[in-house]
Amino acid sequence: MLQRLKLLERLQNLARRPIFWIVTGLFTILLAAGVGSGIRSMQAPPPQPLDFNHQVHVGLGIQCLYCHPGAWRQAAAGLPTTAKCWGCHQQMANTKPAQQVLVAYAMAGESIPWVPVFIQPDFVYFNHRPHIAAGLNCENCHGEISRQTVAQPIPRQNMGWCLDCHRGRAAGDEQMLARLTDCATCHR
Amino acid sequence: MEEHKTLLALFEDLDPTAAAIERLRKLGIPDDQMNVISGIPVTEAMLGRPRQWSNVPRLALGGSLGGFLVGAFLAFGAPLLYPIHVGGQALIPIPPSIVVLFELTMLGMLVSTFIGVFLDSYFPSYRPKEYLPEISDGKIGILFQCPQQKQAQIVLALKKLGAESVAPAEARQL
Amino acid sequence: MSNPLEEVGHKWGMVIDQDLCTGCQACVTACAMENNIAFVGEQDAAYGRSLQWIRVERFWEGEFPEVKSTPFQPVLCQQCGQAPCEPVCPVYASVHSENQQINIQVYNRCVGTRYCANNCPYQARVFNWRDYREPGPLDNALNPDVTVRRRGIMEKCTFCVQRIVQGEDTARAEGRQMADGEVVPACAQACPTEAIVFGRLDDPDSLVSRLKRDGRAVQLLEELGTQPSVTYLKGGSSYGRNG
Amino acid sequence: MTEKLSRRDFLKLTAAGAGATAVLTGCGPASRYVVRSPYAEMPEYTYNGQSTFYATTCRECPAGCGIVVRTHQGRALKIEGNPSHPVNLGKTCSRGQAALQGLYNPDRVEAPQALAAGDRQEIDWDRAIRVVREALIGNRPEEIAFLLGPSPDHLYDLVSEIMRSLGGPAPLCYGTQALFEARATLVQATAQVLNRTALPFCDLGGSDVAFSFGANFLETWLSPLAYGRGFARMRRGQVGRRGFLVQFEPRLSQTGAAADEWIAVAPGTEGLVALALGRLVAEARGGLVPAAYREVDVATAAEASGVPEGTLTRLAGIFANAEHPLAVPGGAALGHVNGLEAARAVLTLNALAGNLGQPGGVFLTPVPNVHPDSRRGPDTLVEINALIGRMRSGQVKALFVHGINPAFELPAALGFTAALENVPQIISFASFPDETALLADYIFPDHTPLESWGYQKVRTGSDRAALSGAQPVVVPFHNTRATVDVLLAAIQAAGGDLAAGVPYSDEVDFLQQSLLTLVQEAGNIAAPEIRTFMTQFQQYGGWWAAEAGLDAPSTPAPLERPLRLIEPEFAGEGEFHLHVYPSPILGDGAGANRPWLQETPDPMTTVMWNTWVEINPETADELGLEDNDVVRVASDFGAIEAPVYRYPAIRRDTIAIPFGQGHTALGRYADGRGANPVALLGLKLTGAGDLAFAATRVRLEKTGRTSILARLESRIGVYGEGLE
Amino acid sequence: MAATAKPIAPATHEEHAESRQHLMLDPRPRGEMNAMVMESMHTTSWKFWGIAFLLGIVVLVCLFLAWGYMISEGLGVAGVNRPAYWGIFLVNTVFWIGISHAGTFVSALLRVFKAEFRRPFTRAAELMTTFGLIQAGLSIFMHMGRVWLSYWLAPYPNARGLWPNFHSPLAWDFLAINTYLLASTMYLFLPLIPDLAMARDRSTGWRKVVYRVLALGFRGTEGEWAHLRTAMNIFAFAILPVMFSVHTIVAWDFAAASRPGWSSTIFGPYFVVGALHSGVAAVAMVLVVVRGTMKNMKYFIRAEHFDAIGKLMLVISMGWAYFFFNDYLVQWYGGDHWTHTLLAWHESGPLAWIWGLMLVCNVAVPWFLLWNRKIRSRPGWMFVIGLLINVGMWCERYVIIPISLTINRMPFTWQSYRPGIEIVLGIGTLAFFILLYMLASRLVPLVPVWEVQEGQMAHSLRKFGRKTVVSVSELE
Repeated sequence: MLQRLKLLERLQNLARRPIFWIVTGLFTILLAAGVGSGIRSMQAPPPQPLDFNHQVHVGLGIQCLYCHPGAWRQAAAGLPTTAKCWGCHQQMANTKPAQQVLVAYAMAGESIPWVPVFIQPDFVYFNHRPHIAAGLNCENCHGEISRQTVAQPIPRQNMGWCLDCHRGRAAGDEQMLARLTDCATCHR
Repeated sequence: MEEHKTLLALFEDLDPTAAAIERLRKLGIPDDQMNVISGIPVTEAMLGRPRQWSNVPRLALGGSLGGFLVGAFLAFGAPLLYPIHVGGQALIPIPPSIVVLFELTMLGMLVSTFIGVFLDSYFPSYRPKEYLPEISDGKIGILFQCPQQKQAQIVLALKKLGAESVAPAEARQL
Repeated sequence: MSNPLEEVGHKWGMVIDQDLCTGCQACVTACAMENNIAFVGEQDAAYGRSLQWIRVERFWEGEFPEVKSTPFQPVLCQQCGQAPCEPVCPVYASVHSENQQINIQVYNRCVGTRYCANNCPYQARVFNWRDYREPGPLDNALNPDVTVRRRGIMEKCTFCVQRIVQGEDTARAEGRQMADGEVVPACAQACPTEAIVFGRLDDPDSLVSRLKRDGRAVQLLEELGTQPSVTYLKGGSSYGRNG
Repeated sequence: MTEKLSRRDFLKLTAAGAGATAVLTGCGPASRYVVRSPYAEMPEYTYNGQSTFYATTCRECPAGCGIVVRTHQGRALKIEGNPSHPVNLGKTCSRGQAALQGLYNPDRVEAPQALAAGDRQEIDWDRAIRVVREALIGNRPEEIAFLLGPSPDHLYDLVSEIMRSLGGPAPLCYGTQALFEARATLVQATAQVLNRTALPFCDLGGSDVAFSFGANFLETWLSPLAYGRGFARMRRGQVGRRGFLVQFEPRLSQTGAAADEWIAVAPGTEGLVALALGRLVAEARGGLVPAAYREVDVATAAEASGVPEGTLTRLAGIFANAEHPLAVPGGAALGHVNGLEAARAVLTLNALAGNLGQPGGVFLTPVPNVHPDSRRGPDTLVEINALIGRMRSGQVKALFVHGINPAFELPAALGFTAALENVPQIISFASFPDETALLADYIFPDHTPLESWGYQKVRTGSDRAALSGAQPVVVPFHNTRATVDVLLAAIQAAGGDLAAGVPYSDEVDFLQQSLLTLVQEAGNIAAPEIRTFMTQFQQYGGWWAAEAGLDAPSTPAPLERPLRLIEPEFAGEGEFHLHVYPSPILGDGAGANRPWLQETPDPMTTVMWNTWVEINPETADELGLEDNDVVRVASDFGAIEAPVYRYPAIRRDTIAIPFGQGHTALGRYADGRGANPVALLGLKLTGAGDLAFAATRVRLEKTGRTSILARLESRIGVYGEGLE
Repeated sequence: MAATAKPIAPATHEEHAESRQHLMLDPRPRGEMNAMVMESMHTTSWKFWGIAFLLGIVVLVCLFLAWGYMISEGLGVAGVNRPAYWGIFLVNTVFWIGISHAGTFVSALLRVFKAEFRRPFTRAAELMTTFGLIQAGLSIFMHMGRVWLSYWLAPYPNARGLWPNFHSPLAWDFLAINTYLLASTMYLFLPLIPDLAMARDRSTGWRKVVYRVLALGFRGTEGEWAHLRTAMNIFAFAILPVMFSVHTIVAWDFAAASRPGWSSTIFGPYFVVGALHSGVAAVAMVLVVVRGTMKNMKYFIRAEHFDAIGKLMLVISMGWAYFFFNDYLVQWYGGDHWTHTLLAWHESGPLAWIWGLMLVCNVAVPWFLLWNRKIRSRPGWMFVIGLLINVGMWCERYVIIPISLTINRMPFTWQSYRPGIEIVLGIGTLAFFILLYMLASRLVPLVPVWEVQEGQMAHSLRKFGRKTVVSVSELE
């Protein structure tokens, strides 16, 4: 009985031993790592079939709209077809590994299975056209892609992120605010 | 400074307890060095003790004010953060706001009352304390500090008044 | 000249001429095809769980042989100006669009309390009682402009808001005003007798505005003060050669 | 550079994506690693995320409406009406809308199949073409039979040409849809009264009073969308005069419900009522009663039809006083042994009204000048019966079936299924595993209409000559092949005279050659040569004459011939007339495998997913029948079981059953659902040799079981159940 | 005056024998009462564990497995349809909230009004409040189509920038029920602290640890008592309006809707009285079970208590009948076509028997039986009557929710409601309630000993001429 009575004290004793803290600490670290990697996987750039170097291409003076021409007139910006890539690359020596991958796709006449980086949930109907029409630059939403190699997602690009910008642009204009914060603008 | 010792006197009934307190006071133990421990809520008036000060009502008032403010934020502030119109009703309709204000005021009041008990009574505290399990069996204890030299005299006086036991109080694990 | 790019806010409305409605259900099927409405199967359909956003009502009058069905009445969400469904949603899933002056249901926000459906006097809302998934390859025909709803979500007629938004965007992109009849929902588009007319009520010259001023115009459950955007043209179906 | 989702990804994105993502709404999109494959090379007319619209023809019924199909990244998404098409002017019906569920039906025949040792095995198309070639040249021409659907399309024209070239019998075209429309009977009556073998067109839109004798023109009859448009125009009225429609039929149809008055005539007496009305109209007009009506006795007609004389007189007054009166014959009124005479009586009523070729009257639709030697109307049951006889006696060695499902559609009493056993080689071109296809030795699946080329002649419904064009809106979804291509490939493989007589390289070539005659005609397409013509033909969704115009009938004085009606006769014994009508939603039953058609409520009963027996509530009370009681309906020819629907608007001596369900095949949505009323039909014929489908008598028996009908309407709210 | 109230006179004295029927006049030493209560908690037969095990299985299967199945399949497995969008889940929600009203009512209202008979069973009633609210909360979550998103009801800053819609009565409900659940749990805990300390002083082993933790170090010093007393007073007064608001808001869920039969201004008080009706009846049932199955409880719970509860039940039944008639009359007199159809549907529709059963159980049974003191004093009778009243009140909610929902302003959509998995889940919640209560009865002193002792101290007998009467003094 007496021994049982000391349960609390034994717990207290246990708490004084280093092994307890080591085990607890390890467990916490593991848990946090799990959560962290889960969140990271949401925000990290996905692996792409080939490491497309945005920086180089932009540096060569190629406009965003050359490869993503949908942005200025429709909802989806679009990804370039293999034929478009090959249009330029067939005129050069493709020595880098990424270029080799492109060559393989182009020779096989297959499409490159890109993994989209900036994606929204399926119930969000994003349309590029009005954003470009409103004078936004690609960098406003996509970040400094021109300094990145493989495109990187922007963390926490969520509804509040969209709304902040919408509200800012509609500041003082009641009608515009109504349109830009209307649920049906993005959800249908 | 004199040496002080903490004693716990146990009584069966209310009347001897009251008398004992009176006696202690006469023996020079001030009220603030005494405490009564009992198994039922014995009011201070029964024993002729000074009235206990409680912060609980104040905390309750403060809590209800806090709750009211939170309610006011939810009712009047939140709709302005993202104005969404529904059913042709005003953005901030008064009658529903009253409901929100009421509920949050009451929530604030009750939660702060509860917390007030914890704060005022220093709950929870699991440190060893001077206590005897007989108290929850209906005995009334007087916990007091007395100067070393008066100890024998006081014990004798209390025993005379009907104390079941007067012993140095030992802090023990409850 | 006002800049059409800055022009916002339309009040969309519909007029349904019951004298022209033949009850053919084309609107029902067209709506289902446009809006990714799932079919529920016989058992659930028998139990009041079918998901049609528009239904054609008919009752009976008289006894045989003088019996006649009452004029067919397509009932869809009336897109109330003061919608009873809106304020009761605890999470703002059923809200009023300031922009289109319609009532929209934000599927992804819906938590499924079904209060809105209870409070809808027109019973125009339907609920996804199960995951009514369309087996492949039927899902190839799903409209990418409309969210596919899963179980536990309330849905209802949206006046084909995806078409409205797209139409507005197109007009804005082309720097012009929208023409009357440029945007029609699937039901009005299919209706063989053009009993369903859709357009802007804020434009007094639109067909729908002119029809709304007709002497036969009534609104469902007008007495509730819900200010529906759907108007019915009644009457003219008795003998009335000069109805 | 289009993002083209693979089909699997599309599944992920839509069905699962919307779901799974919603769970993690706060955390970000769950479809993180969706792969998007852009095109390797961008196809023509395809833009990122933008829809492409293709004009084609709806093939869900023979009307030939023009449709525009919205496609998106290679998938067909939505069917919309073709606004410039003269038949439907941009409108669609339920069946047209649901055609996508045929294209993407999960139960299609995905590849050619051969029956081997009772087992179905996939084969390749080379073998299929060899089989067709053998069937065409390995048999004597008279041993080959083609059984086609009722649509006047390019396949019919090609097969006609092939059989002519071979020297075999002309293909038969038939279908229950045409049967229930009483097409053959109507065509013959038109030939007799209006002097042309064609379907009449009744200009409802121009009339102010229309009497419809059994014609359910708002549901399935001939061209529902064209007639629906006419109905709307009539209702809107010319100058503030709202048109007035009276429907004569024993069971209130959807058309009757939309009409202003419904007259519940006894089955088989519609013609009698038309005659009586004719006489009364003539009398009301004053002057001499024309010879046609001299022998008509109004009192007898009133007695036989159950319509009071007073009602007849009143209606005759309305008809006589109308500016543009119109009488429409069709449907069950013509499905009696006196159906041909009834049709003549109704058409004569128009002659009496003097509206032939007048606005609001009866017209004949000019036919576009494409293969003008093809037959004009569907064949009759007599010809089908002859075919079955030949099959039974082993004279048919190879039977080709396309566009019709005879094992389901033909009355069981004909014995088609049994006769099939004596046919050594049955080749079905069905896209779906229907009843006939499952009995066939080979299934060489055709594309579904939305994947197909073609044209279809507009028989009636348009205001001008029109040829509706069809083109594929998506690439074929399965390993199917156009029947025309299969036949042409087989013929080329056969070579010889046959190949010389049918000189087409493939389907498109056949179409182009067929359309050559139209290039010079004044129409919507102005093109100097066939290639441009073809492009515009695809663009417009067909060819139609530049000017609106219909032919006025040249009548050899129909009023001068006395009209007589034989007594209606009925097949079999029983206390009820059986009124079978095609389901307005499922049509000839081919729609039963479209889940959304199954779930679209029947317009009158709001029942979904099942077959029901409509019975007058008073009669039901006498028999002790409640809603949902399963009854056994038996005729001398067969029996089916179905739940009761107490239908307030049907004669007490009649029960009605919709046709369209009762499949024993055709995939998961149709199989085993409801009952097929053609099992009940007797084999009485109309004067035109077609089946008198409304002339069967049946008996009812309670089975004691109940089966709940899925109906949209509330039995409490509509019929007050539980509230009395 | 004695800290341990002593018998006023020897028990053999005839005049006082009658008065010793009252718990307050039949005092026993505190130590003895403590021992009795402790014994009642610790005496557990195999039957108890058997039943608890069975209930555990029922809870596992009928509540958690069935709910999991429903979540994965969707609400289609339940009987809800159009137009009966709300079904037994909300019937159960209202029912359990009603049950939960008993605890607060008995404990707080009777404390405020110093109704002395409350003393031995306040704790039993308060436990019902908390456990009943848990069932109500579970039921309302079951009802939701996407329960996994129910946190969106809570007002907190989030990435979407959205707050709950406080126009919605359901949002009020969320606030009110949470407030009430928190408040009633705190109100259960505060008076429990001294009893936990008592239990701590008398137990060993793991129980000692549990009680030590729960008792928070309470000794019973003057300060501790003073804070506790103050807090309990505040709670007793403040929790009453919360209680009223909770059920009124539940009533507003219906009354605020624009539906025939629902849109009634009297629904608030009508629902509150209905809640008390079922709640007090449930208290009676629980007390019968506690008294019958737990050791030493016959001393604490006596015929006088059932008598008092019976009187309460009778009065509340009359109140319920008054409100029902009021609602009915007004609907009948001034209602439109739809309301009249609805009344006809209630009274003569296929489920009219439920409507009839409601009236019999809620009105006829209490009125015909509870006027009789003998019946009131018999636990068996009280159990049956309490059960019937609860059945009746459940029927009332069933009539108001699914049956009324059949009738709306669009007759084309009227459909009857046929329960599905709701029944199983309802059984699950009932079993969960009983299981929680059973487990709590082994851990929580069901009788607030210090309150009983306090009452016994305050009671005395006084002679008025030849008659001896009970007098109560105010200790505070």
